[in-house]
Amino acid sequence: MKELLFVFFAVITVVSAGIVSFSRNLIYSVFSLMATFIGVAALYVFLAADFIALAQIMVYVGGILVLLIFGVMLTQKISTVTITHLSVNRVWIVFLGLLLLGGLGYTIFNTSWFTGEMRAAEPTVKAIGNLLMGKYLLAFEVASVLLLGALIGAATIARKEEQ
Amino acid sequence: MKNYFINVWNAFYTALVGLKVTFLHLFIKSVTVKYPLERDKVPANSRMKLEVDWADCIGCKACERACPVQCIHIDTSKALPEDNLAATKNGTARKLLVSNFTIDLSECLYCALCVYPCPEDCINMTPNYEFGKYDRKLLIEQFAPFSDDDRAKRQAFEEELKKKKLAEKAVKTKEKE
Amino acid sequence: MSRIRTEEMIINMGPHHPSTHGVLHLVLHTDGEVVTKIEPKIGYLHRTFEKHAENLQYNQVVPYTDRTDYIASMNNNWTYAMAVEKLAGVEVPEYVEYLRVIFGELNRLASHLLFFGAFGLDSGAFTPMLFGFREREKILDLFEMTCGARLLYNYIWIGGLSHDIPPGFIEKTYDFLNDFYLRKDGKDALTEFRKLLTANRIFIERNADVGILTKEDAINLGVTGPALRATGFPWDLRKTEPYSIYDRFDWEVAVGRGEYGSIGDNMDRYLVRMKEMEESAKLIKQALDQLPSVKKLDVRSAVPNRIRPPKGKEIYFRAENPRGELGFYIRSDGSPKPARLKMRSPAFCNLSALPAMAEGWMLADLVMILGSLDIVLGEIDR
Amino acid sequence: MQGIISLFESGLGLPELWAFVIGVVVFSLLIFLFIALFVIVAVWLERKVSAVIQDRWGPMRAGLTIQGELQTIADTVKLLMKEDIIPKPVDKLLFILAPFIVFTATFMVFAGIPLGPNAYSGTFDLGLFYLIAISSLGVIGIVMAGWASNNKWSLYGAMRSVAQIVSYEIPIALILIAVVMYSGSFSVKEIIATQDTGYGIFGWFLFRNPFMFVAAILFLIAGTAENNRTPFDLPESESELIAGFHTEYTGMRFAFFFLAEYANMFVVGVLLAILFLGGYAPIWHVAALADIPVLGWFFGSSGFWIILKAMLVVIIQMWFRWTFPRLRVDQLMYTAWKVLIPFTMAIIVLNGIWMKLFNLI
Repeated sequence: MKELLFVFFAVITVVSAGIVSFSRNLIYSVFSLMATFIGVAALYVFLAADFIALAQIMVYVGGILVLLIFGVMLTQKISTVTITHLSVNRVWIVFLGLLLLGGLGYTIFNTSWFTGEMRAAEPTVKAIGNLLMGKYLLAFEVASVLLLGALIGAATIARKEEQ
Repeated sequence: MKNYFINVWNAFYTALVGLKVTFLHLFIKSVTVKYPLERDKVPANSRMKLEVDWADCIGCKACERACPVQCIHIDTSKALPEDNLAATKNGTARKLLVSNFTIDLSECLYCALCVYPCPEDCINMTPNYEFGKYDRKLLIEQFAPFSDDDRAKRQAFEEELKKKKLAEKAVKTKEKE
Repeated sequence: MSRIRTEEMIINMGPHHPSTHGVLHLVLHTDGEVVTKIEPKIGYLHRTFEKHAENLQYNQVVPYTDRTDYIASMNNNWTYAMAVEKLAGVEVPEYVEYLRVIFGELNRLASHLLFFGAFGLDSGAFTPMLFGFREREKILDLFEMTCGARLLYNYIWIGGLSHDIPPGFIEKTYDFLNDFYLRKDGKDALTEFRKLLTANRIFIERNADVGILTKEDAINLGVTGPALRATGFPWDLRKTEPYSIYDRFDWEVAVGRGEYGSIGDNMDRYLVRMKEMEESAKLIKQALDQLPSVKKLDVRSAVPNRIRPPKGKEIYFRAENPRGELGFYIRSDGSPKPARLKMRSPAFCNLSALPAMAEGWMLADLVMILGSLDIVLGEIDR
Repeated sequence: MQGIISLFESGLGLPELWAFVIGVVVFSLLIFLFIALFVIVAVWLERKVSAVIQDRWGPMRAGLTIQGELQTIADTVKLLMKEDIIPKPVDKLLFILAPFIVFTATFMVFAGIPLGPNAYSGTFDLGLFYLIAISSLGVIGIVMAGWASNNKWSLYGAMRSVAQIVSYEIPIALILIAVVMYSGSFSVKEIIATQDTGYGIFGWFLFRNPFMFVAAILFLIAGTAENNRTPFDLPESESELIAGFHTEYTGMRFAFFFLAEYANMFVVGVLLAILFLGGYAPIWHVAALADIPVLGWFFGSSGFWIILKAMLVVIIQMWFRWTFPRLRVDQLMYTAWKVLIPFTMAIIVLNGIWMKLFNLI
């Protein structure tokens, strides 16, 4: 049963990711990105990472994707101009892609994966909270400050009036 | 800073005032009526639908002339021998027979300008406000109580009269010559 | 750092749009939400009123004037009647004048009540609409019991009125005025309006400092009526060029004071109308109070049978309508029909100020500014 | 209800796959039925609330009694029989897909509404977080509808909607933190258990401290903004944008937007009930109440209480709609970023201080 659901979500993720990269219509790419994100979130659930799954939906679908859509909608003539990813440097891309595939495949097949027992899903929030506020506090704060800086910078750039 | 808080408080407070106003309407009786079940009382002098009392019409066409949009059409003819024309309620003798009296209610302005010139008070605005029809043609109201056959007969009679007159005229002119 | 290049979007507002108050068509050039250029397109409701009038006798034109500004038909009737009376030299009895003032002001009240409702609706509040209608309905009931019609009255005739007031009219009008603004317990309609909409912070934020029209601009663009008075210019024909018997009453001209923002903004136009409602109610009350002292007579006694003004005589007469100055230019050729009739409709002239007021504001503001002009398309297109 | 759930969990004696499929279908239909029923009641209620506020009667004719309670059903039938128009220049795929995405998001939230302590989202550790996260999915559908309609007014609506929902999610999440500070858990069950102290309504987070009361009001405001209702109905502000993002939709497709919009009101009601009004916990625990013949069943069931509290919030939202004018776009953003967010942040800090002062940590 679980396997069937897993396959279902995996297919959704892969197919929609395929649409994202191969669709000639930019807006279709962006919208199918939503399916990708949701599929990934579902896969997180299978990994018993429910907090991450929900955060994925909230942050990526509710926030970042919306921003992407916003940006794409504001570009000109999205529906008529076909933006292709295929025509530029095709040879190089195929070459690099194959190289990457080979490398990844090699790694996957040659790593001795750690296999543990299947454990029941546990509440993760508390653990995440404790780690963020304890062990990784500095990293957490540094990341926040970095993001804040980026935010302020973006606002400053956007707010700049014409001289 | 102080302004900001005053503003926020103001927005909140005035919102509460507005909510109170609307809330108090819970206890106020509805001012509308449940239309087809209840009806508002319409004053007797309401100007809703034009009605004509054909029996009183003398065919003077004063209303036709007064109408700003020419929605009234009156045809008159000489009375047939079998027509027994009674006098109007004002006692005026009717000499002409109104064979055709139509009002196109889809064109009517409901201005009541036709009502005042009528010497016999036979055209009136009535408070009947429900005369919707499914076809615009049905809004052309015919007030003369004749069938089409009847009207044709009258027309024939009229033409006959006219012919007779013409013939008489021709005879007269011939005699003159 | 240069600004991000943006592109104008042309967007058609109307002719079928919920808040153009009729079949007005605005071609908007927008930059995001900001409207940069407005081109009003009118004429969807053109009914050749002026040409019609040339083919009708003077008294037959009255029902046509009803249909120009159908929200304030009484005032249209009245202005037209006064113009023809002046042209043909008809004297109107004092009793009739009093009734005309009462009905004209009642209609002004009804018109402003509709404005109140429509303006609320433009700002997104639904309930003021119904409250405005509730009060307006009472006025329409008064009209109906008098002349039989609720919207298109044909009541004020040349030289008189079509009906005398029915028994019970005066008491009912007093009752209405009482419910409208005189009640001591603070439950009158005007106070309710004030609490519900005028005081609301959202409403104030939406309107204060929005769509400012300066006095100079208003005069140059020919804006009249409440929109002109909102710029702080106390120009009300009832006061500055008193016609009829307006000089007998004690009342004030409502002027924009910029209570919530600058002078001449949306809020001022709204407040001027709210104040005018009060003043109209005062006028009606005074006229009703003075009415018993006037000799009662047949209201149709001075109605001329046939109107034939002297040949070549022409006249321009203007009066203060709820929307502004309504003017009639009439030229006679000696026949019972006017040779030329021209109507200066206030809403038409006010609309021409819209681009000056609304350009540079947001789409939502445009709706409010258009609403604050209180246009009636029947009058603009004629 | 519990019995039915366990019946399905036992698998009905069928192969696992079939039991799963049947379970999914049955529960989906149940949820759909619940949404449809709620919307029918809510639309009727809205018309009645507006009628009462405006001194009118509202629908009076369709129905068994004289209050027109079947009016919405008649309207729905009318809506279903309307011609299904897909304008030529629209992006057909997205145009058709959009209402379903909006509805699916709402549907998924409804699946997580805890009608009782044993509901799945109640036991689920992150129930509340799930509700909030999924409810943000609908905005994608709205954007899709606005863009696919190929209508500038729709696009305006969609763009406003995006800006609005993204902004107002932040205060909601921040208020969530304030509540979680008390309960110490995202679990709906835990949150409600913390409020069900035996002191009746005084156990509610609403009355825990003055800041929580303010937080509840702010949550109501932000929630109203989340589901695009007056005074925040900019995406479909009809005096400006005709109908906003669903201008081009008719018939069944429009009905889906409509369903989602009203269902979202209920979601906000449920969230507010869980966070501040004690969720499915009864207002008072009196054993004698359960003995009343018919009402006792209602008072005894936890679903009744949460629906009651949510309906109360729904009615308050309707009351808002028929009272307030609409904000402008920039004022909307101002409210979110310069009023709600600072206030909620202040509430979090003050809450912490309060809890420290009274040794609640």
